[in-house]
Amino acid sequence: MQRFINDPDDIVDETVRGFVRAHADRVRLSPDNPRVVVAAGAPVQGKVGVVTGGGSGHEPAFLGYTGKNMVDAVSIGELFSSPTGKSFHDAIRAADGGAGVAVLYGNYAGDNMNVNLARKMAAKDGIEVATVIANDDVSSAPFAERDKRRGVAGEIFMWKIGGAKAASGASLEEVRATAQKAIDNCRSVGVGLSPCTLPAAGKPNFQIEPGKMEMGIGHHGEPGVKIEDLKPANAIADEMVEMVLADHGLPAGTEVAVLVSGLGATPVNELYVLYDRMADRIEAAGLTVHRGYVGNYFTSLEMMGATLTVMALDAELKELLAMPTDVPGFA
Amino acid sequence: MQRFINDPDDIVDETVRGFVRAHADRVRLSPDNPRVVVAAGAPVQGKVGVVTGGGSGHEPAFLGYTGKNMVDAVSIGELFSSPTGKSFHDAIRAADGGAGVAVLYGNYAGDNMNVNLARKMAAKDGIEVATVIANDDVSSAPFAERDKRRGVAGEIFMWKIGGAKAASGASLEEVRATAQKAIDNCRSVGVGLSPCTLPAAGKPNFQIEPGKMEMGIGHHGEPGVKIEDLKPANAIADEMVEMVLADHGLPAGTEVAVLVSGLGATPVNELYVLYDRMADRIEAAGLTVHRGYVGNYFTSLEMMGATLTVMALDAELKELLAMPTDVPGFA
Amino acid sequence: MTALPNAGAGALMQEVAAAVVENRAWLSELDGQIGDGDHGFNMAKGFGRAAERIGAADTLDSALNTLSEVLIGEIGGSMGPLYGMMFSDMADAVAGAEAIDAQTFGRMLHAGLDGVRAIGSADVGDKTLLDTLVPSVAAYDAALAQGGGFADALTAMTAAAETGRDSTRDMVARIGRASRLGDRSRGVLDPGATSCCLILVTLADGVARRLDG
Amino acid sequence: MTALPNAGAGALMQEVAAAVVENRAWLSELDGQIGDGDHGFNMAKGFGRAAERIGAADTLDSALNTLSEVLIGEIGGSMGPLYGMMFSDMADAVAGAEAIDAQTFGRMLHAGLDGVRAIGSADVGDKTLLDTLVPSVAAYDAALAQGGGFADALTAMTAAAETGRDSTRDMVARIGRASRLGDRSRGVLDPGATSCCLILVTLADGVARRLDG
Ligand SMILES: Nc1ncnc2c1ncn2[C@@H]1O[C@H](COP(=O)(O)OP(=O)(O)O)[C@@H](O)[C@H]1O
Ligand SMILES: Nc1ncnc2c1ncn2[C@@H]1O[C@H](COP(=O)(O)OP(=O)(O)O)[C@@H](O)[C@H]1O
Ligand SMILES: [Mg+2]
Ligand SMILES: [Mg+2]
Ligand SMILES: [Mg+2]
Ligand SMILES: [Mg+2]
Repeated sequence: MQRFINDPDDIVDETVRGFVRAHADRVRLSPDNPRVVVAAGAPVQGKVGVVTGGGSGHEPAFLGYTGKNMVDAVSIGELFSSPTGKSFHDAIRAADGGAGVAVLYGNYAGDNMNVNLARKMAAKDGIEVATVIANDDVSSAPFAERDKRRGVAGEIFMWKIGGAKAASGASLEEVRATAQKAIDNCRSVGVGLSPCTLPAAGKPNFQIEPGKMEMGIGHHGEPGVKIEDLKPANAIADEMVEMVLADHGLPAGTEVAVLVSGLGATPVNELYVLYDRMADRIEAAGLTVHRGYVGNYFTSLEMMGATLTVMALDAELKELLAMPTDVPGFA
Repeated sequence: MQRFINDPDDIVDETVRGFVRAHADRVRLSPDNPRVVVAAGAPVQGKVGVVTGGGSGHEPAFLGYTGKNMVDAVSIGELFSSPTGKSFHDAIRAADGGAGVAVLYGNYAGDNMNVNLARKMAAKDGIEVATVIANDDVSSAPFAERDKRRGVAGEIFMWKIGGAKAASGASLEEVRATAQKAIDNCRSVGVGLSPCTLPAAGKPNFQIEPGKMEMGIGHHGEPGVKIEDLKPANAIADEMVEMVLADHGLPAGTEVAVLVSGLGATPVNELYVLYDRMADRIEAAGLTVHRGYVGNYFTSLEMMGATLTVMALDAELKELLAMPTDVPGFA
Repeated sequence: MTALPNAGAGALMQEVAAAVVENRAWLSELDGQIGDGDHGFNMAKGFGRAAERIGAADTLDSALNTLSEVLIGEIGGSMGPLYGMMFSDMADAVAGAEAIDAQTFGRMLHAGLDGVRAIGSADVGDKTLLDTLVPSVAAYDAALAQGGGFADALTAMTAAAETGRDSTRDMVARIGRASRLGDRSRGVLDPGATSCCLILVTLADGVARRLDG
Repeated sequence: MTALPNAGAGALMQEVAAAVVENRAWLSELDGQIGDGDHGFNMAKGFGRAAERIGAADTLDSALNTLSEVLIGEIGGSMGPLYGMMFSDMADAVAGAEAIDAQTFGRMLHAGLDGVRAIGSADVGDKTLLDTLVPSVAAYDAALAQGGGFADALTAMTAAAETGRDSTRDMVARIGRASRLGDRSRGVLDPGATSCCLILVTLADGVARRLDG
């Protein structure tokens, strides 16, 4: 394993320490909890707090989206594991400016349980909490069972929109409803070209044979829904767009935001190669690309692969998308 | 090779097309040259133009630093190959707002020759050109032969400072002198943990045995100066800091900016692990870290590894560093 | 003996923790095949940390509470809340008892099961730790109801735990990370069912040894 | 024949281009060992593209100019300017000639060498293409000075090109990407010296065949 590791058990603590140190102008560590990172200016009195959290190993997600006009506090779990209920609770407390807190997170068993625990604890503090659960990954369950689908890179848009809405002075219910609209308007799909390795294991979780690819792979290397021969970039792009749009069913003329995220090890130039073709196909389907995002936004350690997220836009979402942010992970 | 590739010969054109499309709000393609990307607002009449350029495969470098308050126009080469003299010339023309153009680039044989060609062409157009040649890589030549050293991630600071100086309304000579000061104040070192693969070759350029690492590796996988056993992250961080500071020789109390860039495939959390330790050692050496930058700023396709850059600061550099930018590659 | 003194049962829980730590790689390997590969690492981190804070002389409820606090407060994941609530509710069931007899142990098992059910929402057949836990508790009950002693009930529980764990091999996951796999989740033991079996079997074995001694 | 008609020498340059394209992988492999692995790919891209634009009936100067324009205008790297200037200056040296005799060919070689020297700043012994080019030109001159004919001079040039290329194997690079390698650059042929040899040998061979024919 050719990696920068001390003791694998310490990697999350070291990451958080390095992160808070590097971005001291924008974030700080919670004084109560070394697994909670808080935006420099948070909490803002009278503003709805925005909280997220999730397992580590997806950097810049989750902690990289902490900062001005986006996430107020983030709770941090072990590699690929939900943060504790206590950490979600401490993040909620750190983000609370008296107007309630929106917890915007992804649909994973652990996160659901831990957020529920945190919610109960926050209720005792008298903090009003609303939740939005991202479920944008089309290949994780059929459309009819959308509540089983997992949250993937669409969460970036959910945080961007929810954070901007909160910054605009909206109420908790408005923030919740708008973040919910954002994620409802998102569909994502991932493709994996190589596995990833948890440092404690020292060898890949799973295998992808050279010359094959896993369509529908999860952000933790959960196996995909289909193993296929590795195809040229354009053919992969076509297949991903097809899966997303088939599920989306958007009327012609819809404006969309498109996010192509690398899974960690794929060179960034290849993400642009994918994007170029995806934008072609999306436009050929009668949609209009309002804005594109290409980069390593939500990764899976050193996995080779990429995700595509398409978010349908309306006037409100476009305006909120345009609000500037100042967070380490969002260029 | 588990990668997103169509025809390897097309990858640069596809990348540039995807890039310009995704970031149409911030950049545009030169109408004269499909290998020149220009900032949306450039040229600004009366402002010194800032140009860079280099081989592809280092994304977000070089094209990702095009935009407000940073680079006005960038010329783009094949993978790991200098752009043509014509592309440098076209970038110079696109950036020229009548106040001259500063070409801030890295010290590579090809780039030197092609910039020289471009300079001659620009002289015929009556455009005044100044150049700064980055040479921050301490392991590429001894201190006594600094003019042989190559430019690596210190170029990010050179562009940031040069771009900000130009945006502040400075003259060409002032921009040149300040960008020169920035790079003179930078020292960098890289370490490689795994090789990278040019798509046209389909197999790694060179080998790094599992369990080994190459200290002093170049951004194109040019072999390092020392092959060592792979060590824990902290020991690697210590060695890198030592190499940089030994060459730098900064007096105690100096404020510095620290940039840790991944080479492509190393997970971002591990860069923070390195950063945390590096900041410790830099502070233990009596220096003060004014600001840290951690991420994939200057990559080498899918190489595993990282670079460390330390830039000594003064009041002017601190102020220029703080100027906001709006470019795709800089969070 | 027909009952286990509550005081001193900390040592028993240290044995359970040691068993989890020992099986760390195997549990993560199972999870790697149908999940995300972290199960063994997080379990070992939680149980290992708890073991350092549990004294051998601790009461069972105190040891269970320590374990629960570490899991809920420091480990997270799915196991933090699931096992955390299980052990916390188990602790409540034995708190204050001088000694733990067959009936008290049974009440403790039920409390643990209820704790898991309250926080998760899986059922038998979903390929989760409930496929171990539910039949184990039922077998324990049945052995007592049929007139068996504490030791007999523990033996029955052990056998049921192993059968329950093995039953997950041929199941298709309907909940959690593995559920999207559909048929591809077949053929691998469920990691949670496996760790749950390990916990119950080690517990039963430790109690039985102490009853003998 | 003692001279090559200028018109129709496009075919000759197509042969040179084909030789470069054929050796694409080898040239990149050499560059991978002591450089960045792109030499063969960029050379093949440039020469391949130029070959498509060169007509078999073109004059030598027109073919050389086409090649130079592609290298300088579309390929870049180190080879764009170095070979670009070399071919452009070579074209100037033969432009307007009806036929290219031994003297004209010699002037062309010198012009090419001067073109490379003007843009780079390497010397013999630095482990670059000059280690092929300089002795080749010298051997060509010497053969003519000793009273040899065009064909003899070409044979001498070929031998010197191969010796020059091989001489780089034991050199330590003092310029370019390989220079930081120090002693580790020893043992591998210089990619530029190798491609330069390929160009000169193919050119000499093509001219000689045409003189024979
Ligand atoms: N709702 C639930 N009820 C009971 N057990 C569950 C539930 N959801 C998941 N599990 C168990 O969790 C195990 C996976 O645990 P672990 O790998 O530690 O967490 P995660 O899935 O969050 O990575 C599964 O094997 C399954 O037995
Ligand atoms: N100044 C120079 N003069 C002559 N040849 C040079 C000079 N610099 C580099 N070279 C040649 O360039 C070759 C490498 O070319 P190439 O790999 O295409 O470019 P790059 O080094 O930019 O990747 C070297 O093998 C060497 O022969
Ligand atoms: Mg997990
Ligand atoms: Mg090169
Ligand atoms: Mg798991
Ligand atoms: Mg090269």
